[in-house]
Amino acid sequence: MPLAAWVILAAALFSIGLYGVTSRRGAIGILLSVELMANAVNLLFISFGRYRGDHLGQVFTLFAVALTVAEVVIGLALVILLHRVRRSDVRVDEVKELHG
Amino acid sequence: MIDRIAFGVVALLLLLSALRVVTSKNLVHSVLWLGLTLVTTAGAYLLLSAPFIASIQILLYTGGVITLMLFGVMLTRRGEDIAIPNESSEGGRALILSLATFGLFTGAVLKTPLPQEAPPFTGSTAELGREILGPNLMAFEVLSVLLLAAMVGAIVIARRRDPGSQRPSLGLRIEAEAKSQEGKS
Amino acid sequence: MIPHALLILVAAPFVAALILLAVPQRMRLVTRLVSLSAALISAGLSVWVAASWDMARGGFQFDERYPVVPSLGIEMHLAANGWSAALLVLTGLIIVGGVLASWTQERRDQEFYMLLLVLVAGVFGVFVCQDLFILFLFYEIAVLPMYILIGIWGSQGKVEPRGPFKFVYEFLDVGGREYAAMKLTLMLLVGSAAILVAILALYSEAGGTTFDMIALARHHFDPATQKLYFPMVWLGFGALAGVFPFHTWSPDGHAAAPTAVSMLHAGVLMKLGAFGVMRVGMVLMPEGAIAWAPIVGGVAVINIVYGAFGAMGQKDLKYIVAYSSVSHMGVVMLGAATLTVDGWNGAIFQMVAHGVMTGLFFALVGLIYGKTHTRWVPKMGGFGRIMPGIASFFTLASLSSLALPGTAGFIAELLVFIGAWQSGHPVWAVAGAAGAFITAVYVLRAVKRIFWGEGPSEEFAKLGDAKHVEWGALVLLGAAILVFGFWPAPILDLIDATSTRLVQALYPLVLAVNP
Amino acid sequence: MSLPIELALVALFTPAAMAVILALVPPLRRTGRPAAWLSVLAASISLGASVWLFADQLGHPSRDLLESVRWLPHAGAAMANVGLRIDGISAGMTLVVTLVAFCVQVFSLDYMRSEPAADLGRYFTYHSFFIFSMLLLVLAPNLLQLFFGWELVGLTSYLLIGFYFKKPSAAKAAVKAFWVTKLADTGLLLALVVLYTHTGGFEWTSHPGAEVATIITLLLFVAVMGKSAQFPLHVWLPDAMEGPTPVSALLHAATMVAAGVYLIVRTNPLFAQAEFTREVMVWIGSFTAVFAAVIACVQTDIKKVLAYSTCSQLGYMVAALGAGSVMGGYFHLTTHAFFKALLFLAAGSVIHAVHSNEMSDMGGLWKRMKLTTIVFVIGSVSLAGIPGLAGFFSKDLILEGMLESGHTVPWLMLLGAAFLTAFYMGRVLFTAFFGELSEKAKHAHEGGWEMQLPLVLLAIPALGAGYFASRFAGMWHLEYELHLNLEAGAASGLAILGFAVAYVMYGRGAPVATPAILRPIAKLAASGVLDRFYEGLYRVLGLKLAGAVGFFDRYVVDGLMNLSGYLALTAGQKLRRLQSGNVRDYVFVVAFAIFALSAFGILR
Repeated sequence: MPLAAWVILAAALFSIGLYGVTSRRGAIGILLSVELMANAVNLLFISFGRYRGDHLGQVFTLFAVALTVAEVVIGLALVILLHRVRRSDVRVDEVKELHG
Repeated sequence: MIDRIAFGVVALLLLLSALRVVTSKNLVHSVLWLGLTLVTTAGAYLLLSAPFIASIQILLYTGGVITLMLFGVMLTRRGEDIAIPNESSEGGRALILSLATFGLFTGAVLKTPLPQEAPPFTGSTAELGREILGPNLMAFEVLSVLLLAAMVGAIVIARRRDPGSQRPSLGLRIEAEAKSQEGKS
Repeated sequence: MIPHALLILVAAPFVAALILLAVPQRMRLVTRLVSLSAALISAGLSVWVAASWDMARGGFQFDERYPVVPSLGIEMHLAANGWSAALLVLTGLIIVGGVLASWTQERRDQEFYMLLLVLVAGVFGVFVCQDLFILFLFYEIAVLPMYILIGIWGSQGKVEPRGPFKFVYEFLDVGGREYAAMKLTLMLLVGSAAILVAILALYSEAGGTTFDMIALARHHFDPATQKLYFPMVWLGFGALAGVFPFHTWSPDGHAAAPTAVSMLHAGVLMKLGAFGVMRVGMVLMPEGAIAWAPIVGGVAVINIVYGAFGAMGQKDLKYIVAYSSVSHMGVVMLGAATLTVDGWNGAIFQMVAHGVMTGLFFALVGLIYGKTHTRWVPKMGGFGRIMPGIASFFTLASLSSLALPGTAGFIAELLVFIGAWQSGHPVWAVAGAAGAFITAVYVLRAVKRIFWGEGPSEEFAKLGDAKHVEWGALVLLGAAILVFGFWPAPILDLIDATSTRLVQALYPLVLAVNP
Repeated sequence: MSLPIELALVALFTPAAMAVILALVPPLRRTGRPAAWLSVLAASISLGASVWLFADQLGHPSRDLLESVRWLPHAGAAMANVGLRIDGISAGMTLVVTLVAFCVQVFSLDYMRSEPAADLGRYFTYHSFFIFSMLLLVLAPNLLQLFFGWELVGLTSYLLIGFYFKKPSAAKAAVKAFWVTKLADTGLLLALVVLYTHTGGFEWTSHPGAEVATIITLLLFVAVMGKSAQFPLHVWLPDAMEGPTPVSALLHAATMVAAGVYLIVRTNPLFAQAEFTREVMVWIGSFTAVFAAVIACVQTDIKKVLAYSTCSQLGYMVAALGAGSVMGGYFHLTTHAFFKALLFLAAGSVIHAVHSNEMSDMGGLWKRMKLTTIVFVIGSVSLAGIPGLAGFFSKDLILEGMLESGHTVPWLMLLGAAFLTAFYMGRVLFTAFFGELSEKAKHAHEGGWEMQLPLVLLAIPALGAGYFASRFAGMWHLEYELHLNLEAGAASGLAILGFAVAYVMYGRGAPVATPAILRPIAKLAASGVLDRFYEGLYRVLGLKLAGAVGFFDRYVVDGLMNLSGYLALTAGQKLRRLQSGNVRDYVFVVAFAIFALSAFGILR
């Protein structure tokens, strides 16, 4: 089983996530896509770690997973807050307070 | 041979579910498809001889994150309807960008000499545990602080009132501010 | 021997500014007395430094060193050469005059005095600091308070949109005090950026161990490097000296600024620029200076003649004086560009002479404006009748401006023109002399319009002459013009001792380039 | 310090001290007459010292004293000194200056009586300062100090012409005088620069080489043309008559305008090296002498006549110096100082009596003002060069010098001027002092003793100074001999002829009409071609150009500066659109940046 296969799979997953991030309008949709991308990276860590033959990749992945969870928590909190402010679907292209 | 078939199945499932995550019209569906993606990834971890991470993946992600997401989705909707729109737009530029990225990465991978076969794996979960709490203890502890901070932050942002005071919470104050801005404009 | 004389000299205005923080706002007299005593301490020490500077020993005296960042070779190295001593005296005179001239400043007077003192501390610092890095720091301390001083206490003007860039004038609020303050600050800061680059380049070229100018002067920089960085220093500092075409901040700035600020700015701050060009540019990069001297001198001549014509074309009294400053700073730069002893003596002496003269001018303009609430010359006339004292001092300043013997301006211009002829550029001398004549035309015209002839018109008929404290600044500066004009030796000897030494170091190089 | 130096210091600094005291103590100055008397006191002390100095010098004719201190440093040594130089030339001039100044101050005591006290104090302050400045010039040991005094007398001239500063015409005249002389003084300034550059000093005894000497002397001569009112820079002098008449007598007839001639006398060692410059001087001097004399013939204002006459006589002196007759030039300077001051003061006395400058308002004054008429006649006759009086000796010396140096045409021109001089003086005499008593002159009477004393004092040298010519000459190592030959006779004859013509035309109480042949000139003079030329120059080259520069600076140079600001601001306006606030745009940019950076990293 060549390593390249795993890496390409991860790249595909990452690209799909990228597509989602750039095309979704809803905040939660973007959050989901970000999860996909993070997942792709985790997959890469594990793959490389496996082909290195040690635990390092897994250790990293563990930390990364924990971080992702934190990120999701904050992200969702923000979404809920925005929802309260706007009382509607949280569409990120309507949030423009920071425009120049 | 058997691992190649397993890889094929996992890859196929993974891509399919991921595509559905970003294309599904219904947000709830998207979340559920993401759940499938995450589970499939756990399968991939198993194939890569990382059972512990695979179990973490299922426990944390599939159990925690997906649940959270569903809560989030539900909390931000009033409607009785389970069909929550998850719109996309400007798909064109997104598609081009992601395809270009994919092409770039693939090209890079193919150009790089990577090992054809995995070396025999000798590790165990016990060793992983020692690794985490041994050389990487510092990072582990920092991470725990981070998680604590995230938890506190989430509560501060989302709750309604500071305990023991009549002052509205930060989130509510932002909300009020935004409303007054709207009133002005 | 007064210990730490230079440090006290520089720090006194600064400390006074801090003390003012603690003085209650309503105690106006205390505010003024604190400011005045700081000014007097500094001025007194300046005179002491100039008087006890050892002519026979020459070089740098009153050496004081306070390490700041030893690892980078930055230390606060204070020392005075003859130039510094002369310019310290000038600064002392102007700040005392400036404090007296703003005695009647009512609005937010405490902040005003604080900024004025901070500014003057920076000026003193530049003149005595021998460390490039700290010098730059002082330079900025001197320049930046101007922004606030003009922005808050300045006066408004309006410029009618015309000319090829009319749309620009319609877009910008040209002539307002914010505009003037902004323009001044931006132009000077662009200059500072160039200076900083050059300073850092010199620092690293010399091995990156010291910013000390005395040490750097011993290092021989590569001629190509000098030619590259000299124009940066020239234009960088030159922007403050009003070098054409970077002089346009000066008329607007001076016109918008309140009296004391104009006095300090035209009287002392513009000298910082010329002093910087000579002290940092020409002394540290002699070969660069030699290569660029024809251009520096040519631009200076443009300054002289162009500034004089510019002044002639103005009707606003402050603009007339401001353009005359541009013209006179041209004389300073011309003297510097001659790279001769007499030219340099003249340049530094012109700094002193012009400083005192223009300080007096702005004090008078402030007085006239304070009484008439107009600076529009065609509206005036016959003021000699109602304010004979002001008329006399104005005439005195005018005479110094047109370089009449007996005033400080004459000696400076004579020396500069001699230097110009010696350096092999007779055209410079002729153009400079022509500039002096044009100056005679416009200042006497102004005197005639303001003080002579029929009038004053009814609205001004009841105005009076200057009163009590107001005389202080006038008498001080007027006396200085005459004393320096009739007996320049005390100041000129100081200047000469330093110029001679520096030009001697320069002379072999000049010969090598231009035998 | 020797006695002459001390005397010179007293002569120099007594008026200076008085000027400083009067300037610095306004209450004293504003008392008026006390201040005036103090000033006269200072002037008399100065005069006494000068007389003593001169007498002392007569005892040691060839003495040349120099005392100086360092003034400007150069490379640790002296660049220029200030001090006193006492020899025959400066001692004589000192006496002339202090004597005339003293007379004029005394005269002013009465003449200016009706001025307000404060203005009177100011007037005498200027006068005291003038004596100091003029002596600074006269006693100068080098060209730099001479320039110093030169400019200071120019300043006092400006202040005194503008004494009635409330009068627009006076203000204008003062400023004009200053501008014209200052323009000319630029030449002197540059001469100083050249002299120093080539000789390392400001000494007029140096030998910089013929070429440089020519440049220096030409530059000096430009200054002389300004100060001594030579064509075409004479335009300020007639206007300068706006000042009080005693001022005209002192500054614009006797002493200050003669400073230019004095300068040439002093710097003669330099001029001796410059053939070309002297040639220029001869021609300009002669031309001015004739030109101004012609204009003097058509003036109706008595002061204007005298002013143009001064111009004309200065032309004599300049021409003489150009022809190498230093003695002639200098001697004429001295005698002219006496009789022209006398004439002006007498004219002042008349003006004081009839309250008008116009000759048509005078007439028959002989019947009311005997003394004034007598001294005016003495002055006129002396000026015209009638044998026996001071003017004859000096003028004769000049004409002789012209012939000796072979300048025949200029000699003829000067002869013509001599005729004209006698004619216009005769014209003044016959119309103003003889004939019918005019309306305004009916109540005329002599002034007080303050006015009469100076007239008498000045009449004496105007009569007899010529007999001291040989003593004068001896003091500065020159020979003087009176040659009574045909050429001298020609000049005297022409002068007598001039008076005769004037008598024929005006002697019988005819009005001050202009002679028919001079009408076109009168017209030309009235239209002021030269004045208009200068004014046009000033308006076009000065004001228009200044306006253009002002516009250029405000809207083009500054316009470019503002344009840069404008571009920065508008660029900011454009660029801020990029910060759209749309999160998805940001996301896209971030994603694209990731892609671009990866591409850069991978494909590099």
